[in-house]
Amino acid sequence: MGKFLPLEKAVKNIVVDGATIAFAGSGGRASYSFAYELIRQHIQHLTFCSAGTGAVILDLLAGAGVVDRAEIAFTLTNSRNVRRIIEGHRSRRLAIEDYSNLAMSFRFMAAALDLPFMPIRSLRGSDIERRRGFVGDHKIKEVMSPFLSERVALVPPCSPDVVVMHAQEVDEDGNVRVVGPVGSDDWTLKAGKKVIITAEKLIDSKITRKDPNNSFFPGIRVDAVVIVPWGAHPSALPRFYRSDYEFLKELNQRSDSDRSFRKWLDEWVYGTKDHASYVAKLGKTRLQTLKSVTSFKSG
Amino acid sequence: MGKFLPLEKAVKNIVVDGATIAFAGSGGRASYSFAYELIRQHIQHLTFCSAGTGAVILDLLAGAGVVDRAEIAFTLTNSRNVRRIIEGHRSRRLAIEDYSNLAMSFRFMAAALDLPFMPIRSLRGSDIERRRGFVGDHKIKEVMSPFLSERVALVPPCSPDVVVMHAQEVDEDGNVRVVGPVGSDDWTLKAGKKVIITAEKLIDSKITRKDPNNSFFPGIRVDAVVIVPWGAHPSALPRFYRSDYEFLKELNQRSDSDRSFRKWLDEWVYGTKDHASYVAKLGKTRLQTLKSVTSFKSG
Amino acid sequence: MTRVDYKAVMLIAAARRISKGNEVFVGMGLPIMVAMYAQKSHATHSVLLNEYGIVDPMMHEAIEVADPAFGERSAQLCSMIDALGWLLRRADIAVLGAAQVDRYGNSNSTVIGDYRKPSLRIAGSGGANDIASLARSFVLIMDKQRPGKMPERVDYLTSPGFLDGPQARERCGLPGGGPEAVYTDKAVYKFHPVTKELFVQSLHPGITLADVRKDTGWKISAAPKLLRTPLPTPGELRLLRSLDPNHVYLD
Amino acid sequence: MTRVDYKAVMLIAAARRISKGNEVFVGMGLPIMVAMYAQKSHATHSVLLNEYGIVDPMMHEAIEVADPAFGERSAQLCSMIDALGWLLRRADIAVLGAAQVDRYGNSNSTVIGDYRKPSLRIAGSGGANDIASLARSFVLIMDKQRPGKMPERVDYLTSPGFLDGPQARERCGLPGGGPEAVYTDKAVYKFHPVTKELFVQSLHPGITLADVRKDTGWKISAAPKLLRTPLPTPGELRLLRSLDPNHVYLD
Repeated sequence: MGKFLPLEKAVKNIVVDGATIAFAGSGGRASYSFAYELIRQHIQHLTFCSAGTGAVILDLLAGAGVVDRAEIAFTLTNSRNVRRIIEGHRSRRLAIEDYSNLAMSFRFMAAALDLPFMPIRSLRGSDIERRRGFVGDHKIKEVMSPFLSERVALVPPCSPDVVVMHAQEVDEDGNVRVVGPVGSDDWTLKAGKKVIITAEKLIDSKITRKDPNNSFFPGIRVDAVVIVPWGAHPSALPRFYRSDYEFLKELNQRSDSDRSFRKWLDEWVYGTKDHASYVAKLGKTRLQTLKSVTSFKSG
Repeated sequence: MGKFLPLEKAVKNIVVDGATIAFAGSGGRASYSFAYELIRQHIQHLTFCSAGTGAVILDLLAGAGVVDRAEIAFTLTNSRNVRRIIEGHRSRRLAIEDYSNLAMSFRFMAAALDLPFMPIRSLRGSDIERRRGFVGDHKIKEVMSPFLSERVALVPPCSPDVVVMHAQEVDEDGNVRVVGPVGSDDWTLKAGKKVIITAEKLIDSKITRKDPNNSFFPGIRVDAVVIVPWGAHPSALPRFYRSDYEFLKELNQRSDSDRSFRKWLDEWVYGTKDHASYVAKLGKTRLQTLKSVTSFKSG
Repeated sequence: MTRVDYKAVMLIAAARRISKGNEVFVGMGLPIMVAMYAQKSHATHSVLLNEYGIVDPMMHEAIEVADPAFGERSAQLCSMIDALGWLLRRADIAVLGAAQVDRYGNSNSTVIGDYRKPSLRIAGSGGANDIASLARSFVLIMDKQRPGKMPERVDYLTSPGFLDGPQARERCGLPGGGPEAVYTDKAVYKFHPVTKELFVQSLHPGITLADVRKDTGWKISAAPKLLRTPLPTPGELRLLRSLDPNHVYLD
Repeated sequence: MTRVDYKAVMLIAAARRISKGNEVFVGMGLPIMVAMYAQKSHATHSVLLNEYGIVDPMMHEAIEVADPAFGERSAQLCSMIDALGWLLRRADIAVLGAAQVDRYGNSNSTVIGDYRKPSLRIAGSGGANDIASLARSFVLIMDKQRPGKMPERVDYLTSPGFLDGPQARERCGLPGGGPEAVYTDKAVYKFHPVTKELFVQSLHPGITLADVRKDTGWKISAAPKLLRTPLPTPGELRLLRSLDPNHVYLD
């Protein structure tokens, strides 16, 4: 159980200013609790990498000044903090390198498998290929295939210093179990130099070992585990709770100016000393309405 | 249920002489029933491709004259038919192109993802790289990485015409569920131009859809399904039966000459008109002793 | 005379492209409504797929794009690489949303204006570039066709159509077949088989060719026999609206 | 005086390389006995991994290599690509079997004799080439050391040791650290840090340097302080044998 830490320690011990970070979590499972703690600790200059996950978290972290670079496939049309920065042409506050979801997935795969690159058949002919940001020349390269004479695009590995994901269950050895859509969460986790799991529930490894086909990620490659009830709120966590759309809507509305977003942060992040206080502030009535009915099988 | 066929039809409709074939099935799950039917129908000149699966099946099929080429990572030290052919220098009866398990896995992955090649960091410096068989020049190529100036080995895609696997469960839409070690079964299946599943048990799709994280392979990419009880015998099928070591031992002993192996085939394959007759010949007592106790969770 | 629900006209017109038993790879947003509607009306046994690895979800009503409830009762939850790299290539048709579409069917969902100093940051590719590059065939959905949304050249080429014209996709080695139609809230557009240029095939009820040309950044051609997009029947509209009771995608 | 069980001497000597908490990537066959023995004796909390994607199996006795019971009560069953491509690179040590080992620790598990007209077809690489290429460090186990099994150059180089000597792995871009020892039923061999040549470090009880040299295809050096491999204690032997009650690997 040596890798079990409080959230505060997990951030303090593992995340340094200037690190690259990815938030896995395709079917909900986004570790908002970890993102809030990054904000509380005033972590800065992170590069945010993503293959289809964490768009709202990016908006939060960019707005809070935690992230200033992103290697991603998308933001959201209603990413108000991101838009305010980009459309205000403050590229020093947030620089984006655009890829596609498959390209970022392949970049994580290449990193996990220690490969020098992955060939890819998309990207060609697009402005994703032509326009270069802070990754520059290394963004996408080309090679002539020695098998058939054809030009092939190659993307470089992307290995985040830290990858974080919220999981439904983790056992005492750190083995991770999830339910719901998975996207590129597996390759995102495998690409991480350090992997941190925040988990809703601690389970007995006897349960894991009865059904090893169902383990999503092995404990031997998890560097830190934090048990955080409601750790994915306001995202959904299948079998536990649904998305808190009201909360997300309010967050979005209050992200319409630096000043108003700062007040939201004061209230919900700086104003709560840890995730338990945040959950207490949400209140029992609200939490009760979020508990979900799901068709996903339990255990 | 249009893709549900009898075993005889599945072979007749899908496998043609000269095709390439792979048998997925890492944790048992080897479709011996399908291999026997290939022998019964006197299919010839198949190329056998494998990433770590089906070594005994290769020995059977090579001995029976069904397979005459193999792109594989290994045979078994006690592959008596293979050894008799190779050590007798009858390379026209069986030609082998040696790869490694990771290389064959990457070749299947490249085929599944329609990539022109996969980079690989093993193979270099070995006789696997130097010695070329029937795949020749295209076996492994090299390229200078445009990211860092380093030479990188590349392996080409391998897309078998037919991939076969025995599964514990399949639903009426052809969705496949398995239990036990999986090796490269997923990529082997995805690489197939046609996929045939022999399955121990038909289940209701309501069960599958309660737990879609547990579906191993989607029915929309399955071309034919055959329900074949004891379809993996003599290999194991976790949750159903264990390996029949006595049977395998007898098969191995009787593979010590062309003549003796031919007699074994006459008795067990040509002498049984289908898999049900084969199972009947095994007898209830024997089958009873093979039913297994397992720690793997059911359902 | 009642007001025409042009969004419905567009969605239902696009849904007609989908046939029984089709595998439909859906992009994020409105495309989901197109595929769901097709499945519930005429395209029985059609199967939805998306980039998050959701295979054949059994959806009865529209939900937010990122909601994991999407995956409930699906046949399989596979990986994004499986979905975009493997399943997509053999799907019958893909449906994509776009914020800008140009003369050659290239689409933009990244920025409006200069990339370095944009007036609007939209979203980015997500899987759209991969889908447009790799799908056998795809159609584009663009709501709210207005001046500037169909320029001669998109401000940022997120997802390839026919790029600069004939043979350009082949020169780039893009394996997919390219776009086959664009559906907006004013018209249906197809591509000329030789020039690969967009032309107007069908005008929605009450829309004139002049209305459409006002929005396009080049002199767009029209089919010799210009069609009129059928007005959805009350039954069709009822079905469409019943699929989005919470107004996630429809007003 | 009782007969020495040289196979046990070899396995137990190799097991000593494994420490508490180590992640041990095991090749097929005898390496499993080495790792299991280490885990049950001194290397508590060590974790076994294999190329079929079995992570931390809780094995109490040896079973056939391909038996899926191997995966029972494991922590995870992942894919072969995960295992060989990802887990392997960060494992502490790998253990591989071999049929032939040469001067530079290259090993052969494919054919004996001419590749095109071999006298013996053995097995092939399986994952051995990948493990020898990629593992941080690995050791080789070779049972039944006899003349011909340690030639100057292997008949077929299945799995790379130091290839032709110093810097050769680096020239080929092999990322793993290469072999660090060879354990046979006669002796323990290590590699000279500069020349990368195999030398005799320790002789098993009753074995002479002459015995060993008789088997080697070149004039093999010996450590200046040649050691004597310890004879396993009765307790050690009992533990080893208890792990293979069905004589899958031991006589």
